[in-house]
Amino acid sequence: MSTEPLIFEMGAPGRRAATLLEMDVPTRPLEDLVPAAALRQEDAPLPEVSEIEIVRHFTHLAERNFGVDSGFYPLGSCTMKYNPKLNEDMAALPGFARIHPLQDDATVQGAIELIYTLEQMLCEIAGMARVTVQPSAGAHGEITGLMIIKAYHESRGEGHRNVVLIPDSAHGTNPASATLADYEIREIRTDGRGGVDVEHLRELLDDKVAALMMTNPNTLGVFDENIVEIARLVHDAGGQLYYDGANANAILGLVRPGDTGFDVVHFNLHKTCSTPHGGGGPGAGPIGVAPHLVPFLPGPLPAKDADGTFHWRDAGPQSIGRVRANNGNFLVLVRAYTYIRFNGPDGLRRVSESAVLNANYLMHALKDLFTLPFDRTCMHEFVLSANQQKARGVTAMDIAKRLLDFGMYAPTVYFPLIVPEAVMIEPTETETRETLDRFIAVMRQIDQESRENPELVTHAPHTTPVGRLDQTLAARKPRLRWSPGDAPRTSEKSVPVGVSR
Amino acid sequence: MSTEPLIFEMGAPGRRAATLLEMDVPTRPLEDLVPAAALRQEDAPLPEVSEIEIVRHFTHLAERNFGVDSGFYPLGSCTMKYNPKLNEDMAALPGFARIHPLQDDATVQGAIELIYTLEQMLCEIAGMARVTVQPSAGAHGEITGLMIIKAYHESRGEGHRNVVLIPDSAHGTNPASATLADYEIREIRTDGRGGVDVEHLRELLDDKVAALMMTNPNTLGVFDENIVEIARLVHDAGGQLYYDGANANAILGLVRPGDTGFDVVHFNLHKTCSTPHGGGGPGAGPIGVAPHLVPFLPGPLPAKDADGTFHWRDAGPQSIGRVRANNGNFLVLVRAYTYIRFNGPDGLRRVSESAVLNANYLMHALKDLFTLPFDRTCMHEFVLSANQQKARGVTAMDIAKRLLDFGMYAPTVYFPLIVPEAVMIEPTETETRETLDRFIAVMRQIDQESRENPELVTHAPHTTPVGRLDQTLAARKPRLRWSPGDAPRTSEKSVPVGVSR
Amino acid sequence: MTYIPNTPAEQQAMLRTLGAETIEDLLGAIPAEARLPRPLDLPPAMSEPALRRHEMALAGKNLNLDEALCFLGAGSYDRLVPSVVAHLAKRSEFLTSYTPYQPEVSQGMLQATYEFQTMVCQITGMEIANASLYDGSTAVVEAALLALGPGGRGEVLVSRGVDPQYRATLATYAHARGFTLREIALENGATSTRDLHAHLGPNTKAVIVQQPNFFGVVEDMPALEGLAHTTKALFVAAITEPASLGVLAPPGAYNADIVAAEGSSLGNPIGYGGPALGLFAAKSDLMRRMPGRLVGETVDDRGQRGFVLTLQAREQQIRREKATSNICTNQALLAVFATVYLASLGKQGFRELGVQCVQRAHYAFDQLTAIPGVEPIFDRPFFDEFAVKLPKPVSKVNRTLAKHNIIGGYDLSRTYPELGKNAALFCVTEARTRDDIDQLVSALKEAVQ
Amino acid sequence: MTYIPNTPAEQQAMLRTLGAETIEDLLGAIPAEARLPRPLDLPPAMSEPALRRHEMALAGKNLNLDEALCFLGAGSYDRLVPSVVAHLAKRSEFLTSYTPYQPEVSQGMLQATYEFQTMVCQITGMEIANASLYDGSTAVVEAALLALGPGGRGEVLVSRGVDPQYRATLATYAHARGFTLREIALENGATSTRDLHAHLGPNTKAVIVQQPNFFGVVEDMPALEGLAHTTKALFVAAITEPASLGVLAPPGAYNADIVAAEGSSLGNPIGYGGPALGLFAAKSDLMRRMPGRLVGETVDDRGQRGFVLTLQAREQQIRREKATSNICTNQALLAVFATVYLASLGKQGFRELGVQCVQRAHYAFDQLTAIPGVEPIFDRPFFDEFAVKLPKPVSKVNRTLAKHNIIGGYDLSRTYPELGKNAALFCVTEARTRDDIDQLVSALKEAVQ
Ligand SMILES: Cc1ncc(COP(=O)(O)O)c(C=O)c1O
Ligand SMILES: Cc1ncc(COP(=O)(O)O)c(C=O)c1O
Repeated sequence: MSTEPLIFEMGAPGRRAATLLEMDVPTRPLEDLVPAAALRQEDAPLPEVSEIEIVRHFTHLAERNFGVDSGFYPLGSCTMKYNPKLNEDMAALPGFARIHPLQDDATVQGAIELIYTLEQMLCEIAGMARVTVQPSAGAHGEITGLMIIKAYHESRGEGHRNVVLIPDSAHGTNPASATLADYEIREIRTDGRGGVDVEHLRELLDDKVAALMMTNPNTLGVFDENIVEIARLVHDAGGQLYYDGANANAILGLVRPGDTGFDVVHFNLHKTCSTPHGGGGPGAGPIGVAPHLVPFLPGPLPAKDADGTFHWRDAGPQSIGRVRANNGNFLVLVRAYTYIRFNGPDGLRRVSESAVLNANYLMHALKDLFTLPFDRTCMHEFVLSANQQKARGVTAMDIAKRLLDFGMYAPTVYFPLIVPEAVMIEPTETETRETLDRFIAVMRQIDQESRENPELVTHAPHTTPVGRLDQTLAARKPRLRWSPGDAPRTSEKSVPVGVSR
Repeated sequence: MSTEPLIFEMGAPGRRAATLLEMDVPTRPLEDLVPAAALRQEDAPLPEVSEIEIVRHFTHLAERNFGVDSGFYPLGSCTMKYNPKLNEDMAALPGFARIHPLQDDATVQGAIELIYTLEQMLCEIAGMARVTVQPSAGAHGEITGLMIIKAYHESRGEGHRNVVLIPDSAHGTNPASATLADYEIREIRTDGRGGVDVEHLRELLDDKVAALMMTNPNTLGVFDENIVEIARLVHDAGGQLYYDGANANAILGLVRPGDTGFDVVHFNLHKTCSTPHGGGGPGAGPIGVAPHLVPFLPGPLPAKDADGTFHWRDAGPQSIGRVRANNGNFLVLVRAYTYIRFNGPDGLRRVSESAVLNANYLMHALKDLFTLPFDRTCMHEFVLSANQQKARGVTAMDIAKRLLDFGMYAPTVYFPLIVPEAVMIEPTETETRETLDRFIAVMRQIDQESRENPELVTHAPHTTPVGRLDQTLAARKPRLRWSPGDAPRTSEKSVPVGVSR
Repeated sequence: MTYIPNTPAEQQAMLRTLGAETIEDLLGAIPAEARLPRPLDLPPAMSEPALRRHEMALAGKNLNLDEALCFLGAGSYDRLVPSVVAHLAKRSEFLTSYTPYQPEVSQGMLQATYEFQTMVCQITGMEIANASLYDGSTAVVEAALLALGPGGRGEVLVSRGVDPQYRATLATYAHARGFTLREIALENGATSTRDLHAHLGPNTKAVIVQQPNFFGVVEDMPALEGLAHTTKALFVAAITEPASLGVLAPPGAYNADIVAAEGSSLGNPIGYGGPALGLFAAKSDLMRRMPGRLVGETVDDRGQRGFVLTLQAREQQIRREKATSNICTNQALLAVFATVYLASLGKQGFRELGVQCVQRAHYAFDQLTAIPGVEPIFDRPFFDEFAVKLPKPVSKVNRTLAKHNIIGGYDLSRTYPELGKNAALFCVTEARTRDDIDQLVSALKEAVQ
Repeated sequence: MTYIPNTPAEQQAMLRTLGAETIEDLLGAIPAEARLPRPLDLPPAMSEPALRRHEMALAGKNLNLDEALCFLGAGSYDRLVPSVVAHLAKRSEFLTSYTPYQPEVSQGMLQATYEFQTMVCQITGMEIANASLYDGSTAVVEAALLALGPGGRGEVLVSRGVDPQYRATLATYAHARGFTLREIALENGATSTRDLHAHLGPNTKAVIVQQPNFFGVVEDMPALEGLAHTTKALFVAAITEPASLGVLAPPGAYNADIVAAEGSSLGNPIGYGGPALGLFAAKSDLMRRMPGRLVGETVDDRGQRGFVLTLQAREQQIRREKATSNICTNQALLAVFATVYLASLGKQGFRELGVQCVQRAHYAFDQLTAIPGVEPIFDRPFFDEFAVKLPKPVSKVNRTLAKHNIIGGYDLSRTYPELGKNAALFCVTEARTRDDIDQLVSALKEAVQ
């Protein structure tokens, strides 16, 4: 496939696509309405292209992109499960997609009801007292939760608590969010079974500790057996327990974070509740809190009146305040609502059970050839180390690239940081056994190649529209936008591959 | 790209996707409701597949298909212009897509109004007295028109007229339709300028002749200069003149078939009015007739009452009767209506003018290397002969296949039948100059290849998901459906190409 | 207001390369007297947003099936369609492609069509099926034409239980093509074997019976088939409600020669009746006489499986006046919709579809006929439609129902005047819940008071 | 009711290969006391069609902008979106992909994002832009944080003309992060240069002004910028109505350091305010301190141009607690919508968009203020929103308008109590025709009687 030009390299002066309404009001010279100094001097140099050019361009771009609908997407930590088409149709209903966030409550009863019900359902799933759907994604939920924890401590005169404990296996957003909430971070070691090192935790706990942030199962796919004790320890030290819900796909209907002692939980609806990830977003990161933290939630919150009507109610005086404009990523919430109502309680439980089964099935079939740092059953995902392959000159990254040649996306690599040459695999419950078997076969073949023909792997991918990209050049001499006169970056190596196109 | 399995080769017993409503009415054993003998003994052996398998399968199939949105589609006679997305959105409105054809007129006023207005607009475009939108496609329009002509002759006691004249350049549906209407066919030769040989026409005209069917511009892309005389001759002989509107994209706002003497006109809305062709259909083939033929139109026809309401009115006693159930391909009509209203009178004229310009632009740039059987300006399309290339061992078909390697669809080849090694090119008005220039460059390159490296062309395509297909095997040992136990047809040559996938 | 990308300035430059000054210079072949000397008298161009508003207003004048409860069938069915269907079938690679004349870049459509042909065989129990025809009515016409053979003379018998619109269409073609069409009478709502027997003769080329018939009645197809096949006639099963095949014996099981059906309710929008989807399946010995396109499996020059349009020698583009049919553009995209839909239901779901229709319709039948003055007209087994006599003219009753946002039954008085003014045909598909039906019952009670 | 393909029987077989009998055997790591001993107390599963009906009913309870004439803006805009936008942006290859961590199979998203970054620069006149942030309000927060630098101490000045929701969000973060937030007063509806001057100091890290401001008023940005840059503070332009950039001077032209904007009205559904699209553009010297993802151009090992996520060392996945922001999931798909939308308008259309908004809003302003008792509040140039004083409380007036299916102006009384109970902010975008406006005028006349 040839490369696709930038849209700025297409078109011609005077071309255009969209038409606006015919001008039907009397007009006056712009300068009579707005001071000339405030007016734009030159039109924004947007492309001048026709509709057919736009359609073909973005169709070509789409063809150069791989989604869950294109094939297996075992990207650990990301829960790339099948995104139901029903969810899309519901989110596109004009009654949801075409309402203004500031309309009178009386004219958006259906929207508030949906949010209200979703909150209730999320409370039940997480075992929490109250949920807010305001946060836009997981990381936004994290900072919101930490701000709530901070407000809580302050309300108790413990504003001095300025430390957040984070396991070394944690996702990068956890420490980044803690910094953003003006906390210092103390990192906890992972123990020999892949869980929090309880001894180390004990050492780190003191009266500066505001909270411990953790996922469970954690990023190794391991359920922390000591969770109840950990919770006790943190609470005894006056800290709060924050649950990073990115891995909640493993626990639906099996474990409720609230029941195991967590005080704040965030959801990644775009992972657990199968709203599509859109090439990076949007998501939605509602958080649930235990009863003692409810007063600190951002507002407004939806309420149901005795007469069955719904309205937004302002948050109380202890609220941290809003964390964004309007009421959350509503159209993502619609998808999540649809997903939960479709599955029901038994369905959700089967989701997690099946996710666990699929992960163990893969892990079992691969652990003879790849190193398994913690040899125990996993939850919905697991981490392998490619250190044996590395010894043969084939890295985790090489394996990832080679997988692309087989029409699959790659697992997450080099994360979590504590596993060398980490290959983090999350098959999700929506994959067929045949797909898992094919993945196993391909992984075994790549291992074989790493012995017999390592170059095949280290030079992969071979069948993708572009080959490996020069990350160093991109970062050293950043080119972050097109400018007039820019010639495409190409290298001397540039020769047509195979038959011209 | 590997081949995609058949859906029957996927799945597993017990898998399924769609869910129906929960059963909420009391049920009785089926045998109590329907005699056992009338019941199905074994379930239809449809696939058992999950939703994700379906989604990926049809996504993969779509990736293996080329449409106008994928690139240039210069398929002569087919008018593969850009299909506006607005049309799709309008056709999907629940008020159009979700109405039942037998609803009371009072509850479908908008639908009848749309059809009524569309008929009026088509009358004006074609210069005819009345239109019916019942026919489902061009060929359906043809048979409908011929049945009307037959009824007309019969009404005048001229039922003996059993001959239809058809130029040798005509599309295959013309003679096929004439046979279907129980006519004999007499073929008229093409003259040295690509038009109807008027002398031959004179010879063939007699009192057996019911009609002359022709396109204008014809399939050579040539406007018949003698059209007025031809019309006079046919009418003088008591015949009727039928206009095959497949090429109407050349004449909008420039020429009206009715004004040049045609008695019946069909439209291919899926060509001229840019409704997408859907991989072969659906289309819509409304026909317009001159005043004397109105009584013979199929019914019902839409009418507007004095009070502004719309309703369906039965056809009169002379009507040929209906030619299909319900009222035509309504959702295609919605798209055509949208297209005409968007363009307006000036826009439509510009459509045809631009189609003519684009065609002449291409023809001009290619006629030095490819033989132009009739060297005169063309209308919206033109026909080249690849006889020079053929002499070098490269056929029209080879050229067509080679074009596919450049990310373009191929022109129509071997049609019209009267041009040896015909290559029939219709760029349409919606292509950019850049695209036309690229097509020219590629065609010139292929000519070059036919001199320097003919094998490259005769073995093309090289970059498509499959190579040239064995048509003989398909027809000799037809396999028209999958059956349990069928192994895919593959040949010994079958070896993975390049890197495995 | 244009989809023409090239600007006037670019067009001017293009003209110059042709040695022309204006586009008029290219139009010299058109005699002046043929030219339209004025602009077309059409409404002026509209911008996209203005047009969208205009059409939303037009569409808003129609009572749609998302707003109203539909109990109208009679050949078109309010069917539940899973969301996946349109998402996949409307992909632009399918939507904007032409007939797959270049198979190397059209494997998607070709394979989908091959799967469609297979599924049509699977649900009908027939050996082969084509890639689609315009609609059910013209599929029945094509069945008659195939049975009549080249020349097209002979007699076709059609049951009065066949959809009146289909019979009307047949009659139109019969007149033009010159074959004889005779109607077989009904007895108690089903095709009369006696009358069929009386009409059968050496000249009979086809016997066409609809299953379930227009009244929803389940015909005794084996008996009718047996009778028909006492002659050389082909036995044609017409089907307007393909959901019935989930539970009723498939035509293959009762030895039908041809199945001609309306398939649009398999996953396509009801769309005011069009575009529709003609299904055509047959015994394999009719293969080389089939109308319409056929996709077949083959191999490519690399040894891979692939699909092509095949047996084109039957078709107009090759055989011209000797073609088995004049069809060219067919209903390909609707076939893709149907394929995704049927895959989505699958083996279990397709059966369940049939079961739900039967059960819901019978519940409705029981509830409606329990209303005083509402009487069943026929005493026959039925699928998801049934005829009842109301105490008032159907048109009046329907007007009352409409006030409750209910689309009432089909008024049989125009097409079956022998049943009087008060005969209605109700349809209850899998889309109607118990609550929907109960709403109909109570509204009807009010309407007949 | 499941999206799990494997049947229980298959799962059983899979368990066997693991040497397990039930899935419970795999869950041994979970301590019994942590297990939920009962089923979740959630509504039972619903079939797809039942759920569709349920949600259509819910959606039907909302008055949507296809049914009503909207004169409400205040940060969210009823914008005309061409049909192409959703058709392309919703393609499943975009929709169902993750953050493009494997660029070789993600060139589509990466290139589209690169084009997005470029277009954001083109409309804002800035040098660089990122791949998106959550929304306009959090983009403003990120701008403040960038200006504050690591450690995050210092003072941020924000004009009272900035969207009240944005200011509230800023206040939340200011408290947690520990920086000082001060509000600059307004004079006659525009940011007071006097008050700004009074607040500026050595500790001022950022000055945030919205253009046009919350009242639609066109601020004198060069003057404010000049003042701000007398200190070391960064000058941040907040934008909630990006259509204004079609006619108003871009922030690059008045030397803004950072632009933080709400971009969802560029082609995305208004969707009750979410998902939204935070735009973030800056001067290039801020490149390595930018929050959010950045796509850059590079070459592949075959010498072809390609695109990658770059400068990731700023981000949480690499830098963890030292990252410039905690953002991970962003609003990528909305950026694709915006890119297609802006391409579709193009150079001419984008200007025309701005022109139409200005002209329509001024027509409405003239008509409304001609109604006795309806008075302009400020005497300032405005873009497509303007504040007027009504003779009655806004909430009352809006209730009357609602009866005419008109969504009235924003009630300023809660967020700007200093304006009294009768102050309304009307918005008139390019989507409102003269007839729409005339309808508002006549309904308003009735309402204020
Ligand atoms: C374990 C973990 N925590 C937190 C996050 C952050 O969530 P989001 O991307 O929604 O901000 C992620 C996302 O990748 C994650 O995997
Ligand atoms: C010249 C001509 N006439 C008639 C037809 C038949 O039209 P349709 O395919 O709509 O039946 C075509 C279609 O290809 C055509 O090109």
